[in-house]
Amino acid sequence: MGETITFWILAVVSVSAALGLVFSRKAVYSALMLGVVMLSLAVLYAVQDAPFLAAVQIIVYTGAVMMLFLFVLMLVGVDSADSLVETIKGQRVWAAIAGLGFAFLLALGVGNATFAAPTGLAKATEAAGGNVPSLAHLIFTRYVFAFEVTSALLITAALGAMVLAHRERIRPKATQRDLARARFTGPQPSPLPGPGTYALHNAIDMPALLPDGTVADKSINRVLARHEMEGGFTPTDPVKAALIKQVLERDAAQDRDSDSGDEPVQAEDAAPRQEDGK
Amino acid sequence: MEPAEIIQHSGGVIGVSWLMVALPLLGAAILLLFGRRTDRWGHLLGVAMSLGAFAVAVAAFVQLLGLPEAQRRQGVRLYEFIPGLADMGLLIDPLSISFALLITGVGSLIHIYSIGYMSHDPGRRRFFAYLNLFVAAMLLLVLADNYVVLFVGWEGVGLASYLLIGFWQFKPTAAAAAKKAFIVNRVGDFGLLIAIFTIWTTFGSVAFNELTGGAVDGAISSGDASQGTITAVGLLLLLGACGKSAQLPLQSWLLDAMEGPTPVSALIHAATMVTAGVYLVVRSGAFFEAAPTAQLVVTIVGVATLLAGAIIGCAKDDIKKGLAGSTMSQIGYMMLGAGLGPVGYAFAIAHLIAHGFFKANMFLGAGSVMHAMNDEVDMRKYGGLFSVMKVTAATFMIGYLAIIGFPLLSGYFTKDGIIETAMEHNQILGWLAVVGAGITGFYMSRMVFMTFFGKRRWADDAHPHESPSVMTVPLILLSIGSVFLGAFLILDNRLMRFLAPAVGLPEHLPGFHPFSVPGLTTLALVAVGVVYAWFRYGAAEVPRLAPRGSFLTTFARRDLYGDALNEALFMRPGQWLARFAVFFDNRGIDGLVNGLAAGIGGTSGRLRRIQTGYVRSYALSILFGAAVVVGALLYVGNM
Amino acid sequence: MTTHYLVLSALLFAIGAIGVLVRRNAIVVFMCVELMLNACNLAFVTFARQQGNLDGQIIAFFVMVVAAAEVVIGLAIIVMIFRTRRSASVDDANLLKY
Amino acid sequence: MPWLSTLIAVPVLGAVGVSLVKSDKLAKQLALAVSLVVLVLTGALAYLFEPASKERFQFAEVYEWIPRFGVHYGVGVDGIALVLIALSAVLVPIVILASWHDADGTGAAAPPKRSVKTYFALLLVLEAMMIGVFAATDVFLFYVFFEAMLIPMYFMIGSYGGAQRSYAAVKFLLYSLFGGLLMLVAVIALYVIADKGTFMFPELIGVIQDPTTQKWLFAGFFIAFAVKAPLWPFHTWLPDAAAQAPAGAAVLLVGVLDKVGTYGMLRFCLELFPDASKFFTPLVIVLAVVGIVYGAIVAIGQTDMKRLIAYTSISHFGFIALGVFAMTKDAGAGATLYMVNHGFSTGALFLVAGFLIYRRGSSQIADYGGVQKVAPLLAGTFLIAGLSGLSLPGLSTFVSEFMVLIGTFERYPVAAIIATSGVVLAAVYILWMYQRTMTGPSKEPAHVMPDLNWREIWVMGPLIAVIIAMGFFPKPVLDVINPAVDKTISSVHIEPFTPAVAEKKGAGQ
Repeated sequence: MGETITFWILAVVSVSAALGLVFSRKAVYSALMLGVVMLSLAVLYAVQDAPFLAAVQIIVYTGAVMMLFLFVLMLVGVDSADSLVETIKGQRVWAAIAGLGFAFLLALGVGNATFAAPTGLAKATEAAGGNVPSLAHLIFTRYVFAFEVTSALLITAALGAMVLAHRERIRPKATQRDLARARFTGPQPSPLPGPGTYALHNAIDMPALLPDGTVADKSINRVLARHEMEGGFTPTDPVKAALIKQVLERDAAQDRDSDSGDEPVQAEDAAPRQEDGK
Repeated sequence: MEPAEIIQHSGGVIGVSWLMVALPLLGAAILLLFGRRTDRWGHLLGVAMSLGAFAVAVAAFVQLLGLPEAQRRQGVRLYEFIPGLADMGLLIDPLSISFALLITGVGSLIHIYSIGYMSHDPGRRRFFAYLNLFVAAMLLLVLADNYVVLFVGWEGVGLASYLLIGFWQFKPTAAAAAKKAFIVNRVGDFGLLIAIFTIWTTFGSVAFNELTGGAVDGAISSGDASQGTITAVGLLLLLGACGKSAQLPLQSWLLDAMEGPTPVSALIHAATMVTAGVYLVVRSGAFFEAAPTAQLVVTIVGVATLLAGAIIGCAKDDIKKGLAGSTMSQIGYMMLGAGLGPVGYAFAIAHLIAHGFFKANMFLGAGSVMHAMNDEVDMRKYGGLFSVMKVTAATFMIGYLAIIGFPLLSGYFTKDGIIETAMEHNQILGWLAVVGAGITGFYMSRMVFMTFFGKRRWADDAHPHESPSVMTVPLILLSIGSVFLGAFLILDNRLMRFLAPAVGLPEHLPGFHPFSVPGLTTLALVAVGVVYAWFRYGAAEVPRLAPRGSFLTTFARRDLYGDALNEALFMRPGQWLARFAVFFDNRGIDGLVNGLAAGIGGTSGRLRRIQTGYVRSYALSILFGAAVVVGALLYVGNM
Repeated sequence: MTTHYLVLSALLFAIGAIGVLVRRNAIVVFMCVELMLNACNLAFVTFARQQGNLDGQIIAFFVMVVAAAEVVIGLAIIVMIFRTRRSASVDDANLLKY
Repeated sequence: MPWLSTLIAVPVLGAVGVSLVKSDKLAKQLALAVSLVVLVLTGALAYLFEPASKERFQFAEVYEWIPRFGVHYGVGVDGIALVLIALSAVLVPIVILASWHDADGTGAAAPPKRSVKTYFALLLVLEAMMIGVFAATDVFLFYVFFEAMLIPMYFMIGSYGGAQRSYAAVKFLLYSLFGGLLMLVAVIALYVIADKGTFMFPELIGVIQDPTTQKWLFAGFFIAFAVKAPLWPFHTWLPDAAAQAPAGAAVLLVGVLDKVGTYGMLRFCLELFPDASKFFTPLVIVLAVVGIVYGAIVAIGQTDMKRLIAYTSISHFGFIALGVFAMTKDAGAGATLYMVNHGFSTGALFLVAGFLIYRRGSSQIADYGGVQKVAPLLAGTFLIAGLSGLSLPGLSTFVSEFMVLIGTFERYPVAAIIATSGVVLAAVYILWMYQRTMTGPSKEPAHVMPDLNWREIWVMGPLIAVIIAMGFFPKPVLDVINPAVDKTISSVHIEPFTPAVAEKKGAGQ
């Protein structure tokens, strides 16, 4: 009776935690949910005559593995939430169908089988005198080879992790000298004109004026400008609108000259290039 | 009397009669293999080889005459050609030796003439090589003792003709004419080949001595061969003959063949090769005599061609083409004769030999004129040449008189014989042949009047002169033959009796009736033709540019629309078919294959898209797989 | 009772599988894999008791060990990928395609 | 002495040697020397061969190869195989000499320089394969050589060919593999159904009796051979492959490799499956006749010299297949002789075309004209090669074509008559090509189109000599072929041909 109650409580807990693991947006929550599942399972192991495994489950899994997960989460960025928009067409539907179908089939299989009352492990552990000694006996006799191989695996994994996680600097760190040289060999040694240098307006989408009063092309954010023109958001200020239009026309002329690619792509490209330049 | 049996023999000159073929062949081989090194003396070698063959032919002829009639068919077996099918063997009998004499005799004269005619041509050595090759092939044709070897020679002369018509290959017209000649000839050869196949499958042999009249009759009477088979053989042989002899409907190549040098026209396209068809029909007499239908077709083809050739000859301003039309017409007479049985054979062969002389004579004369007139061939630019080249003109006139059948000259006897024999067989054919003779009188006179008489219509830079003696001597010799040969061969039925061992002898030997109705009518019609030609071309002014003429003139000028017909019926559809076949091959068959490949490629390309690179898609398919496995296990477990 | 444990195990396994299929964050995917492994372990332990045989527990033990090794390597790889790509989304690593 | 094994081994060792030497020039000379050694050995073999011998296969060698499946290394020759081996042995030195500069990267088209040693090594390997395939008396060994032949040829087309070489090479390989795999299925099925525990050809004759089985196995073999030969409508790979391959490789491809197809029909299809052969004869004859006429018509419409020659070969392969399936002695012997003659005649045509293309850098007919004026020797050899392509009497192809046609006429007159029309079409395609390329006013000055040099004369001379000699005196070759063909035909158990007037033969008057 006690086992049944334990089971039903833990089953509900573990299944809901598993669902939480799958459906929570933040990875940290998922990790915590996994911890809950593991702990529940540890209890279920203990209930099922496997005290050693229950301990190992708590120590190794919940203690070590979960900590590792959390560390990595820290490294990757703990506060980022995943986008829940599915990009692969039909993936969710089919995943649900396949997963539930699979569960259904397994359940059907299990349900079809009729089990006698569990034999229990009392008899098996009797000879060695308890669960742990019995396991130890088996591990160091029948399964000794597998055990040794496992140990080799663990060592290898440890080494592998070190090798993989180690970051090697391939190129020397850029010195100030290098940066300066890169800047002066580039197309634009001086800073790009800031918006509004000689401006009457204090706005990012307002072109700067050069000392002679003409527009400084490079000071206009193309993305913003184009967006405004195409979206019909013409500035109320006629001077501003005229300036933006002038720049855009000049751009269009350049596009035609280079006649490569379609326009939207170039427009998108234009913005980062400008940023890099600055 | 039936033809005599062939005796295998190898004694005397007849035993080495293969030299007739071998000598010119050797000459050709030397001239071609050693190339420019033989340039200086190559023409002499060519002439020597031809004369050598002539000498062997004469010696063999003499030996043959010395034998009793029953032994006058001598076989010379050289070696096994195609085991089980045919031997390389020669047959020396009166028929073949007559041809051999004509070929080597006229051939040698034309060789000699060519020394002069081709003296300025850089390819003279090559020319003589081809001439020798021709003589060898032609001799193989007539000396062969079975159809397979005959076919070898048959195509050999075709090759020589191809090479010689296209001798000036840099002239596109010459190259095209050569090709045309070969291809049209091949159409005839197609018939000849199938005839040989049929003969082989019916009789199990292709050797002449097993294909006698008796064998053919025996096969028909025993039911081994149907009358239809024999008729088919006859018609197929006729198709072959038509190709080689430029008979309707395969006549179109001959006029174009005049692109070749004039000696070639004289030797191949007048005297010898084009008469091979007549030889074939006469040699295959056994089949034709057993197939009256085939014989009738032969005579119809002959008459049709003799009229067509004559009509074409009337409208040609090109002297060589005029002569070519005349050749067609004269071979039509021979074909007519060859379709009339043993009597006709003799007249046909006689006319053939006489024609060989007078037509070669006239062609060479025409060559001499052209030589003098800077290779001008348009008769409208001749006129009044008699006074400047007397020898050429005189010999040409003799040939002319011979061909129109001027009494007592060669043509008179031989053509008359054919006409009379035809008359006995079929009145319609006979009278048509008479009409043909009249037209002959007209067009030949037209040619003579336009060339040698009337006003001089020469080009400004023309300075005609008599040709050198190396050219005129052959002309004189040939004209002598043109005068006397007819009388010699026909009177006393000399040729008929000589040929008897080869082709058989008719029951009643025909007499010579100089004053029969057809004979007199022929003479009268010829006279009318000559007089009419005199009024049109002798007395009247000949315009330097051809007048447009009536519909009939155009009809004749365009070769009776033979070329147009060929073009419309064969060439255009053929080209269209070839284009379609290429299209079908590229788009149809290859398109199917490539389409299949493209289909598989496209399907793979689309299937490839399943590999999105997304691990999760792959995982999904793994899960599906696992579910299927579990399901299958359950299903199997529950079974 | 055994049936209950096994159905629970299947359910957890399926949830883990669905998680692997629908989540794009490599770390979460990894967690779901761990969940699936744990579900298996539960089944092993259940069967061990059912059969009265300790081998099931031994296997579960080995699974845990191997899972630990796997987590170590897997996380190291994730870290490395993240360093170069600034992303831990499994969909970004899709070069292995047609 | 193991003659045939030596014949196969010498070129293989030669190929290894050629690929090991340092200089290109030495490699060429070594390759030529090796091929000449093979030629001499083949000459000795032919000398020792006894046509009248009772043994079916002479110089036979049989060693176990895979005992588990009864696969043997079994070689031996009869007359048919001997003449084809001789054909290969004669052609290879000529091809080597003709290909002297093919891989050098010289020539008017300025092809890129490629490995010379590899090319000549491949040629020698190919020679070994060709000899092996004709000598094999074990069906499995035949299959192995049949497929192995493709590999050197694939590389020769694919790396040394013209602009479209990779397309052509892949098409060639896929087509051949398709056929080859069908044949493999049939070979295995033959082994299993025959249940003799061996692949040796002589022991498999007459084993398959069930008509349905015979038909299926026949189809497996026949399709492979029909693709290889190639018979209409499996032919479209050939024009591509032949047009793209370097001239020398094209010679071996069309001259020898494709003969394996018709050889296989004669040797395997007819003897192993006589009843099925008889059953399928109408179909095959229709295909052959269609191929003859169709190939000729398509050839007339070609604008590319090498493609034109390839299509003429399709027409000629129609003749060979017709001869094989007419199942008369004349046609069979004619077909076998045709295989040899066609190798020489088409080889000559391809080589002369290759010389032309080397000089001018184009295979388009329209790019030539008046060559005869500047290079008479070249034009002359081209004409002779062409004339042998149109079966002019006096040249070797005539004898074979005549025998095929007359033999076919004995049994299938209608097919023979239609096939004979190919004679006319042949004149059209050859002479028209000659007219367009060689005659007329010359298109280029003499220095662009030099006449044949001595090397090229040595290439063409022997070929033309063989063509003419065999045209007038085919008896020695026919004497070798005839007994073997008789044996093959007699194993089909078909009524031999007798002329209608058999009893009157020699009666005369």
